[in-house]
Amino acid sequence: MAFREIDLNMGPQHPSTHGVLRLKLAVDNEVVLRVEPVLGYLHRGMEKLWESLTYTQVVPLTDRLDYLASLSNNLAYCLAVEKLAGIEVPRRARYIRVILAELQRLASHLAWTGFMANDIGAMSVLLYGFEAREDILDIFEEYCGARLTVHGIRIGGAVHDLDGPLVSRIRAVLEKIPKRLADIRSLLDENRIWKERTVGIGRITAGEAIDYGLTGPPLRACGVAWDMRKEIPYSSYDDFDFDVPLGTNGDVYDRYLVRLEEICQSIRIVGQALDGLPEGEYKAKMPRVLKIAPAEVFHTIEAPKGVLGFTVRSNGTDKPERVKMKSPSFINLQSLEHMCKGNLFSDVIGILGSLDIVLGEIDK
Amino acid sequence: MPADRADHPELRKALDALTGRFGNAVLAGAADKGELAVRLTKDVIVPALSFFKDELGFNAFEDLVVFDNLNSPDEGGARFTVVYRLFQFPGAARARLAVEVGEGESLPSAVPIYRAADWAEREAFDMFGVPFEGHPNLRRIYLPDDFEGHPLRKDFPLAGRTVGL
Amino acid sequence: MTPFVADVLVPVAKIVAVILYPMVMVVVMIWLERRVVALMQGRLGPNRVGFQGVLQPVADAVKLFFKEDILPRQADKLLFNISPVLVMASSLLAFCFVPLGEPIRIGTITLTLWIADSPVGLLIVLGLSSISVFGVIFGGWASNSKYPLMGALRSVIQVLSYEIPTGLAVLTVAFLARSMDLVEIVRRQEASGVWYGFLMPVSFVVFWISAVAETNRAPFDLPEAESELVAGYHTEYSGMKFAYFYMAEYAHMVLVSSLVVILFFGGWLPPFQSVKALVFLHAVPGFIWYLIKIMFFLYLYVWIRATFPRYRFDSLIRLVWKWLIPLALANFLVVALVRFLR
Amino acid sequence: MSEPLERGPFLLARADAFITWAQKNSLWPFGSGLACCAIEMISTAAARYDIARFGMELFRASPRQADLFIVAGTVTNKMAPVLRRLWDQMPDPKWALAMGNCAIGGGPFPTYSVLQGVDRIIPVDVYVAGCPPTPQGLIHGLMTLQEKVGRSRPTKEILDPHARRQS
Repeated sequence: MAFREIDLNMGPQHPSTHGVLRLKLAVDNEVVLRVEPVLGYLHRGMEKLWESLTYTQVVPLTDRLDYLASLSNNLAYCLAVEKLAGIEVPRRARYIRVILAELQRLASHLAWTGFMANDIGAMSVLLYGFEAREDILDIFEEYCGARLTVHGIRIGGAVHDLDGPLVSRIRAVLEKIPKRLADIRSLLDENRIWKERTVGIGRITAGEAIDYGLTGPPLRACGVAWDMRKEIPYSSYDDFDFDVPLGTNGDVYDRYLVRLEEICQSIRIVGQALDGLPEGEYKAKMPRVLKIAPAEVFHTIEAPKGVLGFTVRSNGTDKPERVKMKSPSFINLQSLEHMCKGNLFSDVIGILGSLDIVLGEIDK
Repeated sequence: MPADRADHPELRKALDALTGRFGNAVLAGAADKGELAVRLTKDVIVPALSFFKDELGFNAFEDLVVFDNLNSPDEGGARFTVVYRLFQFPGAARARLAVEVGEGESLPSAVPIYRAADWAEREAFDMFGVPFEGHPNLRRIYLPDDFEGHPLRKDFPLAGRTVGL
Repeated sequence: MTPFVADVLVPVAKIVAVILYPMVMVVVMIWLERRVVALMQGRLGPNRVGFQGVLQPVADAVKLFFKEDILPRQADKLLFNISPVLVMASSLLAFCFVPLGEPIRIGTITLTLWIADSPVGLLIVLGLSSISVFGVIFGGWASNSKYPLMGALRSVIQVLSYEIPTGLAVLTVAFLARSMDLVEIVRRQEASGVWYGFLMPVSFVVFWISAVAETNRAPFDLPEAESELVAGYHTEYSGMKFAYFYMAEYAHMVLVSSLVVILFFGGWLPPFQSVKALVFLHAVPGFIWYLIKIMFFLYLYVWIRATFPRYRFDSLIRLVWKWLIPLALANFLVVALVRFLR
Repeated sequence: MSEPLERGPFLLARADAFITWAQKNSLWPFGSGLACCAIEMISTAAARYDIARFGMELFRASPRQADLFIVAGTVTNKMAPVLRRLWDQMPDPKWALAMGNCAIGGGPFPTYSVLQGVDRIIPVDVYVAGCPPTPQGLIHGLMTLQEKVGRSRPTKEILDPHARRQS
C-alpha cells in the first residue's frame, strides 16, 4: 500500500539537528525521499566582521566558529597569518600548540560520542562523554581561564607557558581517559541495537566521498588515509609518531570507531609532546601592531571535524582585506542527502550525528 | 607562460601541460611550495577544471573564494576575483585557479565537474552576487530570500542597510 | 458486619484505594526513575524538594495543574480532549482487577484486596491495557500535526505486533493454571510450589520484552522518541493533559510489573516457600513481598532505559515477527505437549 | 488598589506560596540551543553541574510542555521569527532567560544579520552575562529566576487573566 508523500520540516528547532539547522525532508511514511538542508539560522556575518578588525582581534572570534573545538580554529587562523607575515614560531610554542590542539580534539570527539549516542537513544553515554570532557576543560580553565571559547593560541605562539603543575595535571587526565573510554565502548561497541542502528547506515564509497569534498573522520571511515597532519605537516606534527585510524565500510559505525581510535592516537601525541617539550620561548617576538604587505595565503589543518582552512589576504594595513574560512562541517554536510536517500527517518538523525557538524562553522 | 620558480617537478610539468592545452587563456602561472597557481580567462574555467580533475589528478575541490577588488584593484582590474582551490590526494599538491569577473557578469558553474562546489557557489552568490550559470539550485544559502544586497561586498555596511527588528 | 459498612463504606474505601495506590506508586516511580537514572549516569538527580527530592513529582504535578491548557486551533477538539482521559482511565480501571493479596480476615469480616474478581480477570486486564493505546493513537491523530501523527502511526504498528507474543505468553500461564482468574493463578503457583517464571522462563522473557514494548519504554520508546519525533504523540499537549499522558505511562508500567509478578513470580507469595529453613520469610506480610517484587521490575525498567540505545522502527518489527512470535509459538507448543503428556 | 489589598487575603497568599513552590522547583527548560552557549547549557545538565538537583533536567523538546526558555546563543534575524513563534507556543506561566552576551545584546557581532538582543522579541526575566557563561553562572541565573518565581502572584493571574500580560 502506497502512502502519500509528506513534507516534514526538521528544525530549525529540533532536538537532534545539533543547533539551528533546518532539514526539509520529503518522506513516504518513514522512508526518506529527499533531504534539503536549509542553512543560515546562525549566520552571524563573521567574515564581514573580520574585515573591520585587526589581525589579533580576529582570533577570539574564531573561537566561536566551531565552538566544540575552539583551539583548532585559533591554530588554523594563526598559522595562516604567521605564514602571511613570515613569523617564525619557536619550537616550544609549536609543541604547546600541538598539546592544546590534540586535547581539543579529545574534547571534541568525546562530546561527539555523547551527542551521537544520545541521538540514537543511549542517553547515559552523553553523560559519560561529557564527564570525560569536563576533565579536559579543567585543563583549559587552568591554562587560561576559559572553558569553551578558550582563545589559547595567539598569533606568534600561545598565551601562556606550560608550567610543571599543569603538565602533571595533563598527564593525570590522560591516564583517566582510556578507562572512561572503555566504559563507553563496553556499552556500545558490541551492543546489538547500536550495531543495527549504525552498521551499513549512511554508506559512502571512497570515490564519492572525495567527490563530495568529505574530509576528516567520515572520509577516513571510507579507508582514505587523508590526514593533513601527515599530508602537509604543520606545527611540528612531523616530530610525532602516530597512526591515522582508518575504517573500511564508510558507514556510521566506522566513523564511530575511527573517532574513538583517534582519541587514543591523540593521547599518544600529547604524551610524546609532553615528554619532548623543548626549552625556549612560548611565543615569538611580535611587533606591537601587525601590518602585513599585500599578499594572500591559504593554510589548512586537520581539525577534529575535518580539514579546516583559512584564506587570508592582506592589504598593507593592520586589518585583513579578506579572511575566508573553509569549514569542514559546511562541506561535509553537503553529502547528507546522498547518504540519507532511501533510508528511514530515524537514520537521518544517526547519519547527521555521525557527520559531527557544528552550526557555528557552517553558518559562520 | 613561464613560471618563476619550481620546486615540484610534477607541478612544473602540469603547468606546462596546462599552458600547452589552453595557450593564451593562461594569463599567469607559477608552481611554488607544492602549490600550482594559475590565472585564467573566465571562458576556459570549466574545461580547465575538468583538465585538472581528469588529467592532472586534482580530485578534491577544497574551496571557492571570492575577493572584492573595490578598494585594492587587482591586476585585471575587474570587480571580483574568484579563486578555486583544488587538492590532489594522494600527492598533497594544491592548485589555485583564479579568474576575474566584472560586476553583473556570470561564471559557468563547476558543479558538473566537482559536486563539492555546489554550496560553495551558492555561498559566493549569496555573499557577493556572483551568479553561476548552470548551477542546479542557485539560491541564497545563508540569508533570507528577501534580503537586499550582498553583504561581503566592500560597499555593504557592516551593520546592514536596513535596521533589523 | 452492618449492611452499611459492607455495602457502602468498604466499596467506597476500595474505590479510593484503587485510585490512590497507583497514584502513589506513580509518584514513587517517577522519583525513583529520575534518581536512579541520575545515579547510573554519575549525577545526583532531584534532591531539593522534600527529603532527597521525594516531593519532586508532586511539585511537577502541581505546576502542570496550573499551566495554561492549549488547544491547538487545527486539532480535533473532541478526540484531543478525551484521549488523555482514555489513557489514564484505562490504566486505572485495570487496577480494579489486579489483586493485592489474599483476602484478610478481621474478626468476622472478610476483606478482599481487589475490587472485582472476575474468572477472566487476565483477559480484562490485557484488554484494558490495550485500550490505552487508542488514547495514544487518537491523541496523535487529533493533534493534526506531523510529528504526533508519525508517533501515533508507530504506536499502532508497535502495539499490533506486540499484542501477539503477549497473548501467546499469557496463554501458557492460563494453560498451566487452568484459570484466567488472577487470584487463582497465584494460588496455583502456591500449590505447585514453583513459580511459573522458573517453570517457563521463555514465556516470562517473551512477556517481559513485549510488556516493555507495549508501555512505550526504552529501548522501544519509538512513538515518543525525543531525538526523532520531538515529543512524539504528545508533542502538542500541554499542562494537565500532558500530565495525564506522563502519569499514565508510569501507571501502565506499574500495572505491567504487577502482572509479571502475578503471572510469573507468585504474586504476594514469599520466596523459597518449600525450604523449611526459610519459613520465617512467611512472617513478612504478603503485600510487602508483592511490593518488593513489583519494585524490582520497575527498577529493571529504569535500568534498561539507562543502558540501551533505541531500536529503529524496522528492526523493532523484525524482532517481534522473526524472533518473538516464533519463539512464543514454539514455547506454547512445548508447554501444551508437556501438559498433554502429564 | 491600596497597599494592604494588593498583598491579598491570607488564603490566597498561602495558595500563592504553594503554587510558586511547585513552579520554581519544577522549571522544565525548553531544549533550545542556538550557538556556543548551548554547549555550556548541556554541560550544566551533565554530570558535573547537574541541574537535575533543582528538578530542571527534563529538557522538553516540545515548547508546549516547557516553562523556561533559555535563549542560549546568538539570535540571528533569520532565526528571530522562529524563536518568537516557539515562545508563543509555550503555555503560561512561562519565563525566559537570556544566556550569554549574544542573547543579551548581540555580543561581539554588531553585524547585518544578528539580532541585537533577544529582549527585542520576547520578554526576558533573567540575563546571564558571559561569552559563554560558565555553568556556575547559569546555575546562579536559574536560582535568581527561582527567587523571582517565588515572588510572583499566580492566584492574581488566575483571577485576572490579563494581569500577567499587563505587568
